[in-house]
Amino acid sequence: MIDKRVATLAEAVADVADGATVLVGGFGNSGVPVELVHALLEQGARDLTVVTNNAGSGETDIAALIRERRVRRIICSYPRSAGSVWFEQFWRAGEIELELVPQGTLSERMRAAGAGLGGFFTPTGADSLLAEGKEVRVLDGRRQVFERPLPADVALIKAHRADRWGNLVYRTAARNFGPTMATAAALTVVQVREFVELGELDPEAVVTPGIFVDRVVEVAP
Amino acid sequence: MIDKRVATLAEAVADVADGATVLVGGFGNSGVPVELVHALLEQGARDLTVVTNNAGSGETDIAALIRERRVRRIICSYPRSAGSVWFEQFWRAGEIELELVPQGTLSERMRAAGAGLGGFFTPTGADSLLAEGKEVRVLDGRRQVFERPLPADVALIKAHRADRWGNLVYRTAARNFGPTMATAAALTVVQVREFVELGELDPEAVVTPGIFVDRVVEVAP
Amino acid sequence: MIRPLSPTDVARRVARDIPDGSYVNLGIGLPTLVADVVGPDKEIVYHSENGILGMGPAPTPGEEDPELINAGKQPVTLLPGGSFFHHTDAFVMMRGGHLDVSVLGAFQVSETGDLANWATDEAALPPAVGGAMDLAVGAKRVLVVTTHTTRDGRPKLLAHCTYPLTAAAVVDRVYTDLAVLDVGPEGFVVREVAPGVTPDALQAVTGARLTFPSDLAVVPPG
Amino acid sequence: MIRPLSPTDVARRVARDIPDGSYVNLGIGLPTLVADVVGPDKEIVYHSENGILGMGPAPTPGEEDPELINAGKQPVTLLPGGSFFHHTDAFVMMRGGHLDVSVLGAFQVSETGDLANWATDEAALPPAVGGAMDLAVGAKRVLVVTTHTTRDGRPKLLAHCTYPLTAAAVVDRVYTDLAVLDVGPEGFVVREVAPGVTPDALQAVTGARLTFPSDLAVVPPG
Repeated sequence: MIDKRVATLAEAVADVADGATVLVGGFGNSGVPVELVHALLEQGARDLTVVTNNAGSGETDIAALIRERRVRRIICSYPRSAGSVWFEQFWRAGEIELELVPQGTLSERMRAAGAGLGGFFTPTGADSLLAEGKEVRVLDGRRQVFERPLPADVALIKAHRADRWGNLVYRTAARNFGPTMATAAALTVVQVREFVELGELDPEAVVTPGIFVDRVVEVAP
Repeated sequence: MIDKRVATLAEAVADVADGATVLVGGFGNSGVPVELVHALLEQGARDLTVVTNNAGSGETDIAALIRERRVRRIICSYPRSAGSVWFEQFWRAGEIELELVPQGTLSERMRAAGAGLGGFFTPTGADSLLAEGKEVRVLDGRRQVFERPLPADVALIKAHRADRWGNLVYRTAARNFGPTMATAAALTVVQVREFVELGELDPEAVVTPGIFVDRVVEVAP
Repeated sequence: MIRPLSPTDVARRVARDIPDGSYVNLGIGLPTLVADVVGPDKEIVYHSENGILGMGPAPTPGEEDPELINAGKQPVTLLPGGSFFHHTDAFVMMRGGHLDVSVLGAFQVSETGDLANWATDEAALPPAVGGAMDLAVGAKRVLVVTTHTTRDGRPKLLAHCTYPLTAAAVVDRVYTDLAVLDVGPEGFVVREVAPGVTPDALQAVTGARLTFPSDLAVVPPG
Repeated sequence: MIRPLSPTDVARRVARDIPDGSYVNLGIGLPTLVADVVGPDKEIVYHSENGILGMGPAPTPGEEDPELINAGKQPVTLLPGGSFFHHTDAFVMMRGGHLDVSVLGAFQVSETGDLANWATDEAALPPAVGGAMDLAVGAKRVLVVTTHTTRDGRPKLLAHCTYPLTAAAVVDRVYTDLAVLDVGPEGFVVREVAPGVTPDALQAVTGARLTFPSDLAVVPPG
């Protein structure tokens, strides 16, 4: 019997270890697994490497993790926003490491991890500072930089509906990094708005098949 | 006004050039764009490189293209089947070239072409004859072989429904190579069972967004 | 007298160059104005890097869906025919050459088409790149919209970029408040100028040698 | 007297090693028998390389859907909870280590876990590989089902494979009609034997040195 549903947010993140690499879904405020991140804050894991597009904003979710000094290193594409004050303050003080990755490369590196590939060459950023120290090769007539997979211990993502097998559907642009992150982590934890019965999700329209999902927790909107 | 619908199969493949590289969808008999391949046969293009999982069976579609000596070279994972007599006969006679590619690598190479990547390292086949002459590198503790993108001039695929923007949904396991091939060709031509009005396809369930599609033609089942 | 183009005028000029039926990504800032001025005679499919094709206009106030946002994090709508997909596929569309047009802002553009639009030499702010590099390398045509000079009058069109590059040799055409310029083997070729702009005046505020062909035109009124 | 296991017996033995809740790919041929003998107490999700998770049993005759086929091109069904996806994603599942178990056939297996199951040395047939190499490198556990020897009595378990390799050092366990063997740092370790099989008899039909631990068991009846 497969049943990936867990009853509480605390249970969903209970075993995230200190030093873990954690993927956190979302783009801007869309699709951020806010409640799961808050559960991780409660849980207390520290020395984390967080992989996410933005570096948090205001006082919630990733910004709160940073404020509480749980994040040693952040890997993201766009850490700067109106409300990214905690990240900026710690970054200026040299108290948080930043690895800046072009957004498409960030997503593709996680995909490569999920797909069992050893890396890929991409033209993105090949002529930029972000290629420094990396192998660059001319392929198909253009300079391309070698990028490595970005696997993780845990992924925290948000979806719309799930069944007990962990099949997921998302809603509008909240899908963003979720499906890729689900493939890239050893443990994928998902918060959804609603559980549905097995067989209720259209098999043609499942976006993340349950094979990529370990735990789902319901967080009513 | 975007309207990718064309009225006839002949129109759909009218400009496929001699010497073209043509991706043909399908796995076994599921999802093969039989009518499009027959239209290509009628159209007369020759000296083709055909990329497809199997090498045709019996006297229809790819087997017919081979029989009529239109195929100079075939790139596939599994050319051998009970009915692959034309391929086998020409292969023995040295009259058709075969590039054998592991199935996942075949699909991933087309994806790399569609994704604008310069190539990738994969563990698949790294210790096999199929890695001969290719760069092999140890990454993440395992031997991995460098594989290059496989772009094409034309993709012929089969889907279930399409709208005038070329958005596609598929049906059961007939989806197979279609979504990936659609991204990898300069010209993507799709046969569908049914046209629907714009807006009828659920935006959450579109499998191939129309950006990857150039022409759709209706072939009633 | 020089009459610089307004941002809306520039957007209108860009819109004229976008063919009916195009797949287009509009960068954050000035480029987003383009969608507001494309005529109703054209059907354009707008792409957003966070997984949307077929974005429609901003929602009616009160009708916003907080999850349905564009790359600039503003609420948007979806047109019939639109679709949602994940981030990795959104970048397949960008990097893979599937977008017809990418319209980007710029800090600097070089005469060889190099683009600098992600970082200045200011060290006080953490660096941020977003999808800029993918947009610059992937689209079939890369159009840049920018003011011709910085606020303090320094040229943005240069022989060589001094800011960190986003991508090398990618820009096809530049639209400024003063001119429309193609980037080609000869460097910057001025196609159109704003009303009252003379070749000498334009050259004076440009950091690269300009070529003025004999059929130089004035930017037509939007 | 040696009583070799029937193919169904072997399948039953494999099935016992597949934990409830596993994601499993069954290779073409002998491995497919496993699905028929897994007990109803286990919920197993079967994967097919052509884009299916949650395959159910063969359809009732007359109810076949010609598009809904498995990797062996036979008609199948989909269970509630099943899903369809494209080929590239199907291989992400395989290559990316998401399958718990891959059950494969073999021409040869070496004592270091090398697998040869795609090509013989026969040059009369065109080579064909399919998804064999992806299945061999990707799953968390790679189980091999094979007869202990070829039809003409030559061993298939060898010190080194003589046929072209599918993948090196990937096989975890081998199930034959005569024994169940683990592949480890010591080479082949025999865990269980078919009724009547002695260590000497098994060693005599094996092309690699076998280790027999003291707790060697007889394969229990299915």
